[in-house]
Amino acid sequence: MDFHHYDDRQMLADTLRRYLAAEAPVEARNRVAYGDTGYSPAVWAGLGELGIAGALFGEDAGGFGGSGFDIMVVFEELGRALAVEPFLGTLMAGRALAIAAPEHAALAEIVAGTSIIAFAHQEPQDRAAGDPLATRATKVEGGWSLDGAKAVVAQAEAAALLLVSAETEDGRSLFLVPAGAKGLTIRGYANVDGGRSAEVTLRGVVVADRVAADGAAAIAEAEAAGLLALSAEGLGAMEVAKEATIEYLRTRKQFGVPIGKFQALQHRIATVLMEVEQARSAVINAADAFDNKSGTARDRILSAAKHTIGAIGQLVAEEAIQMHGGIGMTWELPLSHYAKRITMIDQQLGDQDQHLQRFIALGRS
Amino acid sequence: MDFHHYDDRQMLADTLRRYLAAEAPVEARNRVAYGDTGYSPAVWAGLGELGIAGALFGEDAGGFGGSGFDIMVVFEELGRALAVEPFLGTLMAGRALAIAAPEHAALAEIVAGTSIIAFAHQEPQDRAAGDPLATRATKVEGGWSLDGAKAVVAQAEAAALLLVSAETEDGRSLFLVPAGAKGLTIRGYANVDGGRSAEVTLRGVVVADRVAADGAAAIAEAEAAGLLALSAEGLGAMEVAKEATIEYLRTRKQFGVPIGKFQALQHRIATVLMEVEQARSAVINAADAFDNKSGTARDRILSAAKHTIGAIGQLVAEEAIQMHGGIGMTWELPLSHYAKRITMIDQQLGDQDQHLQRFIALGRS
Amino acid sequence: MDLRFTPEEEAFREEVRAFLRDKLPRRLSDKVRHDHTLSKADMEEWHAILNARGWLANHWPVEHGGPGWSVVQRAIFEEEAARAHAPRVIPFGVSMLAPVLIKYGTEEQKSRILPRILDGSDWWCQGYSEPGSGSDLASLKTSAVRDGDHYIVNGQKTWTTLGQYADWIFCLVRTDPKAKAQEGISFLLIDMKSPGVEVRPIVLLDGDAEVNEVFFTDVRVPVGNLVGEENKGWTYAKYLLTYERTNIAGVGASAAAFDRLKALANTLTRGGRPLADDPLFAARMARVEIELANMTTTNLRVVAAAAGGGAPGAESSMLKIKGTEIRQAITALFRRAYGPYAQPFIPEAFEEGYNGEPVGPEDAGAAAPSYFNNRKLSIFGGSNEVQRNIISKMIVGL
Amino acid sequence: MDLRFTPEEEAFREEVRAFLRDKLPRRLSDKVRHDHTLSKADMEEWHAILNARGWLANHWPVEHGGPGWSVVQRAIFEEEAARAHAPRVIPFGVSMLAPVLIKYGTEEQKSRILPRILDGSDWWCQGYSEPGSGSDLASLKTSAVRDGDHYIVNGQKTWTTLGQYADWIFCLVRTDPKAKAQEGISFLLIDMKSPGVEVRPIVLLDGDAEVNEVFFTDVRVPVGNLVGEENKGWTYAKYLLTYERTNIAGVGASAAAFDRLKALANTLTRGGRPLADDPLFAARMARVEIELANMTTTNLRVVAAAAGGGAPGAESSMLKIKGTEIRQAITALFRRAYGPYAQPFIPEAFEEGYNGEPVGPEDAGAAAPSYFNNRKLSIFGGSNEVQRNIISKMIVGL
Repeated sequence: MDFHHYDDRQMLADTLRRYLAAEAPVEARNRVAYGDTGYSPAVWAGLGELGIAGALFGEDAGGFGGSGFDIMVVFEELGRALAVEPFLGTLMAGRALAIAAPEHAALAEIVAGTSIIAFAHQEPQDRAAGDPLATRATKVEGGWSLDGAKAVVAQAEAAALLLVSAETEDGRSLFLVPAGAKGLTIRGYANVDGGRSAEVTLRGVVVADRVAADGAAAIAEAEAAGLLALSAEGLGAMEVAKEATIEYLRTRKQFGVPIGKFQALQHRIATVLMEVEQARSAVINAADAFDNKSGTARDRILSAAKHTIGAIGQLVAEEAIQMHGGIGMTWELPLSHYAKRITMIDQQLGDQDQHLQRFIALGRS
Repeated sequence: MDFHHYDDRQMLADTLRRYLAAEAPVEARNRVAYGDTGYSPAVWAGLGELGIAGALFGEDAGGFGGSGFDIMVVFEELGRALAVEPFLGTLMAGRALAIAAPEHAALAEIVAGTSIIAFAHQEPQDRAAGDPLATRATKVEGGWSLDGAKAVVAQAEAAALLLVSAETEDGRSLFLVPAGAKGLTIRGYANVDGGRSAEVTLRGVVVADRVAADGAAAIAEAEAAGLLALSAEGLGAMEVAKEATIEYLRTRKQFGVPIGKFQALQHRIATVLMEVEQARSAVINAADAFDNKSGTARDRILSAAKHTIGAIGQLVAEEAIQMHGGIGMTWELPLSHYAKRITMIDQQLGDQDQHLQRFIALGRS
Repeated sequence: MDLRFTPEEEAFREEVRAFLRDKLPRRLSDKVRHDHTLSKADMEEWHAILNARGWLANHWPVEHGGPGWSVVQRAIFEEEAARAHAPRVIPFGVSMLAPVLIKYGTEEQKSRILPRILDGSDWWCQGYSEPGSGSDLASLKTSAVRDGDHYIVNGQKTWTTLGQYADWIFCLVRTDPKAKAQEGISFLLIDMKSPGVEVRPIVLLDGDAEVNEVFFTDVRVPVGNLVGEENKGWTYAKYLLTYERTNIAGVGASAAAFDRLKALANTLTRGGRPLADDPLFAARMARVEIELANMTTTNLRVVAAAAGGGAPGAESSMLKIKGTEIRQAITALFRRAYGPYAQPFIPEAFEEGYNGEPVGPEDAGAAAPSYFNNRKLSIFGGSNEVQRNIISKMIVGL
Repeated sequence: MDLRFTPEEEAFREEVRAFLRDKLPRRLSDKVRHDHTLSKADMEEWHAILNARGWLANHWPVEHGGPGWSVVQRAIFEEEAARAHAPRVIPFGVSMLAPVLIKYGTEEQKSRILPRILDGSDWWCQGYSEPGSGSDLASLKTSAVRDGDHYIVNGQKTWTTLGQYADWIFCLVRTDPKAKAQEGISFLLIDMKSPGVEVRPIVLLDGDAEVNEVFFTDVRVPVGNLVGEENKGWTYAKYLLTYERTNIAGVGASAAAFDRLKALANTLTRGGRPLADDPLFAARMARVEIELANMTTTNLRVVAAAAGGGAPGAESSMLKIKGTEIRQAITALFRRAYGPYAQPFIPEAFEEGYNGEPVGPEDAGAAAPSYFNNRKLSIFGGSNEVQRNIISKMIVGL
């Protein structure tokens, strides 16, 4: 049993933290995150040079990491910096591709961080677990024709490639669609918490090959990695919100004393501190399960983590704002952006209730 | 709109409060409530002379009250005094009888408080709303034969009569069974929160008549009245627990000051105070619905009240004990008995979750 | 005990409904319903409509232009207006300054200022909070130094809602720097067009800019703009803060929002079935619905007590806390209901005349900003922590 | 980062399991499993079994009779013992007094007292709290006045758990009445058979009488029973309170209880289906299960930090709060699971040899008393309020 990150992983985390602090402090991040591109190509390139994308993949995929704890440290640091660069798509689509088509030429560029890919799987209607996707692919002359719509695809405008899921006659398949494909519409928009996403519409988009005929395992891998990543990102953002609130309690004075002298706030910050430790444990459990468990056992622990991050995140975000008072609601204070990101993580890939229900359902099966 | 009780109802409440304070203070109540009979025949008789039972019934049943607000004031006072006398059975069985067989000779004695009746409807297995009872009645020579078991029947040992529900060929019927009937077993026991209940077993108990062939409406009336009564009783007990805690915060000193000076406790007692007002509103809504609404609309508001009393009751009981510290857990302090009663009300006639679900289901229909 | 309204009150409710049906422009109620931004002109339009009917200042005494309503009538009006998605009446002039003036102002001040509040000539804003004094209002530093017939005002106010539209600001200023915290404060009316007044917007986390900082640099204010006595401003400020506000619980607005939420939950799907059938979402909604039903009666109990002469004390703090908790719970449920579609943020879509294609279900884009913006409810107007202090002080007495 | 145990640790776990399988009497584990009352003889029996194996005082140094386990081994043992429904080790001698003696006692005290703790000759109890000093322990009033070779002790202690069985009590007493609150306190060992010692049971709300008041009237205590220096008792008391307790989170006991709850929920019915399929009950259970899984790792993180030399500070307070919250949540779910059958109360049924017919589902009668009794978890052993003060002081630093 060892709760320290191994040396090289800790070095990666330190490097990432130093780089983001220097190159993407929150003011710079905000300009970019709420700007026209929704991420910084320069920061993305810099992180690529540091090999951050490569840390998300195992050696068999051309990376040098790829364990649950690698994903944890990278996304925890991204969360601490509120980074908006397209790592979620890189991770989810890249991991799916590494399973479905490990030999595919695109993979090397994704793992190198030189090509951006988006994971276009989520659809406008929330379906039951077993129900078919609305996006369909049919065999046509010269390949496959795709029709359908994908919802709130992270950083789709920035992507050179989209990994698209679609139902076919023989199962749920995966297709790689280039950004300029005919019949593909990408309607981008800002996210309320920074960065950009897009509605992706496919109308008779023709691609030559399927990446995978049966994509179920690859999609499951992508979703598992995505849940771990978002949980770790939420944890990182919570840590900063917590630290900022402690600092505010120490320095802000009302009635002649630091507000941290007021016992009601002392007891509430104690609860926040305690719950953030619980959140960290949940992410550790998820990273461990990602590496050492599979199938239902793994997914159940990932749902436990996502539920935990959602529930504790709401507590941390709301308490951080409330204890700061009005200033905590201002655009100018970094805290408000942390609160938004923490909150919105509970809207991505299933919220705390959905994961609680999945946790229950997986416990029955 | 008028939130004062009308004069005669307020007089009734005042009389009841004075009588119970004089004749059944909590030490005396505890001796009786945890004693062999589980209630005080003397107090019961005294309350009968005051006409408390009569206040629970309308004039058509021989009473002089019977509105939702009459039930509210009586049970709120019973709750304030932790009274264990058999009013719940009187109310539930009496109201059912008044609907099912208004001419029945037993009714007058029940309304006069001179005869004790128990309502034997609940069974050991918790059924779905529409499912048949396990207790069956079949037509036999000389009347009906009853077989089955009834669970946790309040004060059944004390009762001269039991109003028993059973499925028959032509519906859910009601039967009056005398305490000494052949084949009837009453296994009494203490309740953890005072008073006594019993398991009632019927093995070929023969009675001459059905009180009602179709007892559904009478049972629904009994349950509605029971929910209102328990909610009001919980409110009354909560008020006392709240007052005791306020007093303790004012007088108990730690670190040289009254503990009510500690802001963390101030904020928590403020929440308790606020929630008790919400609980009172819920009971007022329930009493109003009992009088002015019917069917689904009435039952939905009753479930809202029972849910509210269960949820707020847990808060009040746990906070009252916690703020008192160790002393709040002692048998000697009345508070601990209030906490027990408040808590156990959420185990009777469906708990906060069951009533939340009923509230949702009734909102759909 | 009788929760029913009298026939007269029910008739009054019908009158209010008819008025709202006839006079509330659909354009305005649509904006409110969809959480879109109201312009200054929108708010002025609704004020004018209410004023034309004599219902704008519904708690003012009749002699100053109030309609002479009982507190029950006012509660009915507030509820119906909220349920009809009427814009809220901007409170700074009508509900905050006016009661202070009516009780403490000179006849000249009343006759000069009150009519201009009613007819919309003057837009008022509030200058209470300062950067260093939030919950601890008495520590304020903005100074007003007497210089002949004028005060010279220097300092800074903050969290001034809609200050960018205001013609006038009512301020708490320190007139005696040597006095103890709560003494030495005066209540002063300042023309926003005076030289030395500067307004700077504060952008909030949802991108909204309806609150402001207001800076005063050697601003000359005629002594005739002092309300009441010099150094007695704290008394007037407290009066304003504890002034019985029928609508503090916001029951009508919460009920209207809850109805929209319930309808929405029937149209959205989750896991392939209506969101309303999801047991955990249904439970969250039901808890709020029950809390709101309880709150509605709690509010009426306080209203009835006020009608019967009962003083508002801890009750008004309870209504404020519980009312804002319920409102915030509803905004959280809207956000939660939309799932991933709460993330897209297209501020242009909240403006009138936007013709872009919607993203996701109707009004999805407003849910998260509204949730974030409404965190203010438990902070502003006396934070919920301050309200808990008040309740405890009044009832435990320590 | 690696959550897995080493092969050596896994082998140790197997050794513990085998021991429990072979040596833990079924009669005792059944009593624990069903929440029945353990007699003094039951508790002594289990102590003797552990002592025979050398595992009773598992955190003592080897030279005093400890097994030389790492903190990880101790955590494994505690978890397995709890999961096997072993009785808890009564902590007063083994885990509370002994560490103080080992650090601060004389050689004579160690050699006289420690072996008698191990072999069960002496049953110890704790004399800390007084009626006037609960959370504010330093305000204690029991006095010890030097008189030649003795102290004369007068005063009253309360909340003395299992004091009715005790041979000895370790007490905090005031030896210098003029010193400031935390100074002037000494740590004294008192023979319960001394003239002037009286024990009176305190009956708790569930009818249980395992806590006591202890009265001292002119009790003569030899000065050799003073631990450490006179007037330095607060230091020893604090050491005892912050002494790293592997098992403070009670993870093993909560896990064992949760497993029973989950099994129970599959056998009980609600609304005609298994209770475990009720969406709201299932959600309550799942939240606790997740909290417990998180807590298990939080606990291991603290254990690992302690093994690596990290000091227990705010962490031990966090484990205490969260551990007791989870334990209490589980007891509340048991109560809730039984519905109306939580009400019947047949105390005889908790005693050995009871042959009456059960009322309702198995163990239903123990659920409410256990829920009420376990309210103590957040009160005793440093209330959760005091723990929150500690966390805030250590981390915010104000």
